Amino acid sequence: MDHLLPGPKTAVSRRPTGLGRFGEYGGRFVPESLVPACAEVEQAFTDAWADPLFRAELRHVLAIYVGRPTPVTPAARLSAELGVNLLLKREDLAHTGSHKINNVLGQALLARRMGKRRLIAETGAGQHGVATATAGALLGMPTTVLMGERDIERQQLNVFRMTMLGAEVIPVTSGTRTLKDACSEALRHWVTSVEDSYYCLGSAMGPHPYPWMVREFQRVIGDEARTQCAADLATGTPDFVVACVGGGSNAAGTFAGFVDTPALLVGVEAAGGAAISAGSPGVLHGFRSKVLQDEHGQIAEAHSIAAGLDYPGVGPEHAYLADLGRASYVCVDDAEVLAATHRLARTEGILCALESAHAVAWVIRAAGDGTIPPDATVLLTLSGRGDKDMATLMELS
Amino acid sequence: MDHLLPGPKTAVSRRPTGLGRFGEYGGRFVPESLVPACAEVEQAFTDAWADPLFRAELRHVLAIYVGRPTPVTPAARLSAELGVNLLLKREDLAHTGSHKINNVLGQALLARRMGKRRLIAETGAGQHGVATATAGALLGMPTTVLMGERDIERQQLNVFRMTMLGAEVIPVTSGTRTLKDACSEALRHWVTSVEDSYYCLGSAMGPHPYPWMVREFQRVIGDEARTQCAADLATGTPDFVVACVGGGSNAAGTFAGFVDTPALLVGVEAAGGAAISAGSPGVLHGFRSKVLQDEHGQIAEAHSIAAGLDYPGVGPEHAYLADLGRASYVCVDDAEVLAATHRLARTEGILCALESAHAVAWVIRAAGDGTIPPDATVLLTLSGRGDKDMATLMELS
Amino acid sequence: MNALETRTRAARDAGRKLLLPYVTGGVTDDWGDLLRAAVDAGADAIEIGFPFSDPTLDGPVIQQSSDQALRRGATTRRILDEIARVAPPVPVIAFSYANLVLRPGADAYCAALADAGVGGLIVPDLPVDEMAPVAAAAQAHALDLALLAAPSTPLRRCADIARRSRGFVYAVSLMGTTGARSRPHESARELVRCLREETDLPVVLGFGIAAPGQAAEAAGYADGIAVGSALMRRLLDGATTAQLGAFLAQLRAALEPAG
Amino acid sequence: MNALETRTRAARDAGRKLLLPYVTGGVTDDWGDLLRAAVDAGADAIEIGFPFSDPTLDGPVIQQSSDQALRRGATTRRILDEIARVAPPVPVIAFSYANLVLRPGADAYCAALADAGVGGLIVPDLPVDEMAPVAAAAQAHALDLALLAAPSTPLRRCADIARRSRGFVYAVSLMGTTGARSRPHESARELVRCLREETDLPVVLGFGIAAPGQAAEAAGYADGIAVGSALMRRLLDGATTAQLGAFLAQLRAALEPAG
Ligand SMILES: Cc1ncc(COP(=O)(O)O)c(C=O)c1O
Ligand SMILES: Cc1ncc(COP(=O)(O)O)c(C=O)c1O
Repeated sequence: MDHLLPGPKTAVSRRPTGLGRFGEYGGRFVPESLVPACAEVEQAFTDAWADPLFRAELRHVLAIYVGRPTPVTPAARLSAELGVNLLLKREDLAHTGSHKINNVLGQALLARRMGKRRLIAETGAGQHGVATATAGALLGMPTTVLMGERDIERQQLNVFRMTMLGAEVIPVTSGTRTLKDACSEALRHWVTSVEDSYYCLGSAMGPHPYPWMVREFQRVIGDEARTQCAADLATGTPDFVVACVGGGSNAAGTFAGFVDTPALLVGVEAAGGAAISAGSPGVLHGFRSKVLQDEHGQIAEAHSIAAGLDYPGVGPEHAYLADLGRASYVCVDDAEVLAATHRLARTEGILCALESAHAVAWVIRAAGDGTIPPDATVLLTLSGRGDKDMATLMELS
Repeated sequence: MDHLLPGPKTAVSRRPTGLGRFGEYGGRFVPESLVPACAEVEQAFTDAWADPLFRAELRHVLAIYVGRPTPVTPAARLSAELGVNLLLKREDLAHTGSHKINNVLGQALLARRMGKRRLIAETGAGQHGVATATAGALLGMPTTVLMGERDIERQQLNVFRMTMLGAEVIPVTSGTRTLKDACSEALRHWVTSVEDSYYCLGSAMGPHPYPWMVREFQRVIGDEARTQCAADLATGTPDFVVACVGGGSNAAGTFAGFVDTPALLVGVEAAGGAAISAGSPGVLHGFRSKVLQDEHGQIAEAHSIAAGLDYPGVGPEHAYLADLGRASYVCVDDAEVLAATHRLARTEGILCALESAHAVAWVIRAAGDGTIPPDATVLLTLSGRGDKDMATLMELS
Repeated sequence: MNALETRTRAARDAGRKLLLPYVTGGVTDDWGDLLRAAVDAGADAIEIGFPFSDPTLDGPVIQQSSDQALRRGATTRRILDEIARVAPPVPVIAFSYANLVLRPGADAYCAALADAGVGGLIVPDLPVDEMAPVAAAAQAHALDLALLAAPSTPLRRCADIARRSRGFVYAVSLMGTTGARSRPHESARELVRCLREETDLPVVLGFGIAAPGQAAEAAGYADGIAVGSALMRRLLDGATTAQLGAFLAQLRAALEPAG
Repeated sequence: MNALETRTRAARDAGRKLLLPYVTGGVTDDWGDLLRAAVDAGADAIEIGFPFSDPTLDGPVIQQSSDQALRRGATTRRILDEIARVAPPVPVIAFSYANLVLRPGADAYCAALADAGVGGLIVPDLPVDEMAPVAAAAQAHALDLALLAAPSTPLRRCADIARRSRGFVYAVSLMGTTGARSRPHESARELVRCLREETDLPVVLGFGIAAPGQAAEAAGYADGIAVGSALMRRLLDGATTAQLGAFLAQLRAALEPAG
């Protein structure tokens, strides 16, 4: 591993400055038509987030509907094998099977507060689409999900799930017909319906205020984990905090709870979608960050066994934390991920999402090569469960 | 509905008498070879259950691994439509996706305490097999799952899941090659390996002490729900307590928390597997209860869209509660179940298991025909999530 | 003392080792002929299996023969009619399952058995603790309810089983289901020894005896043998009644004291 | 004042309605010819689309023409070379996306544009708040960075956009992507009115103008029109350059004051 920088820097800004800037990243690179809509969301979120009633309502829904707090499970047998003390923050136990629901419910409640009547979402593998359809059903808000035609073919189960939840799934036929085109189409769709529709974005990315807002809605992961670690660990905080990074929401939410502790923060990208490790600054889908692109500025396709990490960009806060050295970003390849998925299943009885297995794979590697010293405590956010990936895993075995 | 008898009867015996009798049901109808093994389990469980350390250990694992307590979610929109106050006890949020894990972890910890080194389990659709494989992985105990050959073909996903968790799945080729044959084969398998193997039975059935023990391990559902209702409801307890009944474990565990309250207890069977509504007293798989059988005493095959209710018998305590009139047993057909599954998805954003949807279907019917009076409070145990049923649902739509 | 036990005790007292072949009732068209052939080959009594849909104790062979019999329409009534028709000159023991007994009611069931000339009853999933109602019915109809003891049975329980068994005690040779094994388990000898200390009933060893050598070895310490799967295996594989009779005759020969 | 704005103001002041056709750079082999045809048909300036892999603002037609151009190997360099080669006698406006500008760097990008003779720049995903670095680079290279205003833009913001836009102000006729619509939204007229109160720059109406009737109606309140999807739709459907020129000529005619 190249670099793992220690400790907190007081310089880390917790809230974006100016027009949603995390350092030189972030911003609001959207068509003028959408600028007022983004500003409206920003205003509404700023108000809501300062309103104890809103936060109490969200907390309540997360408790009685999602099942929060999710536990922190010591991975006893894998820890023994690795010689480290591995703790799993169990987002796989959240309703709908991943952390995505935390963000979606926050945004859906916000949308209702704003008087919006419909929800729009983009989705790749369908996880965020299912989560949004779920929130739409719960709150009685008609939901439209934009999804690439190729992804619809590959993810029929999730398409069916969204339909069962009452959502309308609209195929996106442009470009590569995958997630990045669905993101573009969601913005386009939003333009035409901005009056009564709320765009419920699925990760800590997009135009300001989304990266900030989504992180805030996901910080419940990190805040809970911090409290849980404080209660359970002799040291109070873990030595390492690890999460997988697609758009970056579960990692951002996790890191938010530990950014002011001495914990080393590690984000794990897919080797085929490593915007931080292999990308360069660029503007995509409304924000500036690191993206995979060619020398002309055309966006590259990402490739990962984990559909949720199959995105050529990354949330701006991660690009910022990487530049700052406050968090380290690493990547693992598909083979390591498969091995880690099997290993966690056999040692802990947990079938995790392939996305989450990226974090596990890195811990296995890093414990092996000494990057994680013996007996160090590692908090790992297990962002989701693996049910959605069983077909993929079956094909590969 | 024929009969819904009110209130608690002091006559309800909470612990089986004599050789595991619930009234005239229960008992231990096993080959002599297994009698000592059953007695050993009985002794070990009696000891363990009286041991605060064992109970604390189980409570701890349920909290940090399974994610207990599971929440009680008010089904706000469906309640409004039905004119009743419907509360869902969310076993679908438990690790592995159903209540099965509560029992399995209890038994696996017991097996370890007994010094057993291997686990055996029967499974039909694979839910209990997956749960047992999970516990086996967690505790490092090799696990063998007996499963009918026909079920293996129909439930490839769960077979794969068990394999990933490190379990060995042995096809059962006798009889109808389904769950009931897997149950027989599990008993046979246990006979040959009783020295170092523990038979982890999947529902509140089988020879004594299983029906009692499994109920005790599942009573966490009812106990939690009772506390949660006491905190949330003006009335303190719900008017109705409803659960689906296959072998009867989730219902038994739920009812255990309310048997001494005025709540009306309702168990919902599948029309094609209604051992209580359509069966007669008989002995199967080691216990006496109501079973589906012909006039010669040959056991009939059950048929339900919900694999977990596809069993021709029912736990003895339910036969007892039915005779006593303390609980009422009703049944719903596949069409009602499908409609209920879709309706819950659209109104609450919850894709529940087809088994659990039986309970929902009955509430919908009973609220419609006045069996559940307006504004009555109904606690319903949502025993599992519907991910496993998506393929079935897709085929049917 | 009922007819079965009179017979088993008499044979034992005469130094004759008991041979108890098992035949699944209704497994073939001419299964009645096999009863006669068994008698001719030297059977001292015959166990007739009443096929059950869920035969928990049985291994693959008896499962298969039971399935076959059920598919061929076997019922308690039809099997009993055939037994009555053949009326073998040795005692017939019904090998049943608890649900087949309890469905018509223990009394009605035992009455029907007795009517057809059956002299004994084995219910493998009815351990001594659960036997009371069936034992009473059997007694009322002069049927011997024989009990099983297993290698896992604790000493005190062996005594109870031995005391309450009628006709003989069935010693299960190993921890397992019915079915042929290469050789009886070490524990078989030990189990028979324990039972002997508790009772003077004949002790018959069963489960897994498949060949003359095993029969001869068992004859060294038990009062006789039951043989089921080895016979049914041959039957399912297409052996003729004559061939099956010859196989039983071999076992009979192996049971005679050497020299 | 740069060349583009000088030209647009002059036309407006002369009472001539501006016609700004849009062509995706590199969409066909002979797209350069279309520039000439456009001029012949009466275009006052030409927007050249620089195809981007993820054209967030564009509707299906421009998405398709962009895809086609990219598949044909279009790059900023090649498109600029063709522009320089054709050197149309009216100003050329680059219609780009932020990432295409920022990847080489705003200054390098603007320099290359200016070198090729481009006079203006539109970056639809670069709202006024994010424009500063690009605006500075454009200014340095004498390029007019034209800004868009939309029906959703609040009044105060309209003023800001109008003040900071160069060349003209692009009034987006409706809430939607590029692409032909049956008729411009009611809000278009209102938006143009607001912009006029804030600036004396020409106001060009775009998005969804597809037919002479719409052009005529727009000419009633705006200083000109941009037409893209309607042209590209015909091109993708196989229209010849001559046919496309004829279509533009129709629009030109429709823009002339009636009578
Ligand atoms: C289980 C799971 N983990 C992680 C991700 C990646 O998203 P993010 O980086 O926003 O957490 C996804 C996206 O679909 C996911 O489903
Ligand atoms: C989700 C779910 N609910 C209910 C059942 C029925 O079992 P029981 O009646 O023991 O709760 C099953 C069995 O597989 C199940 O998977």
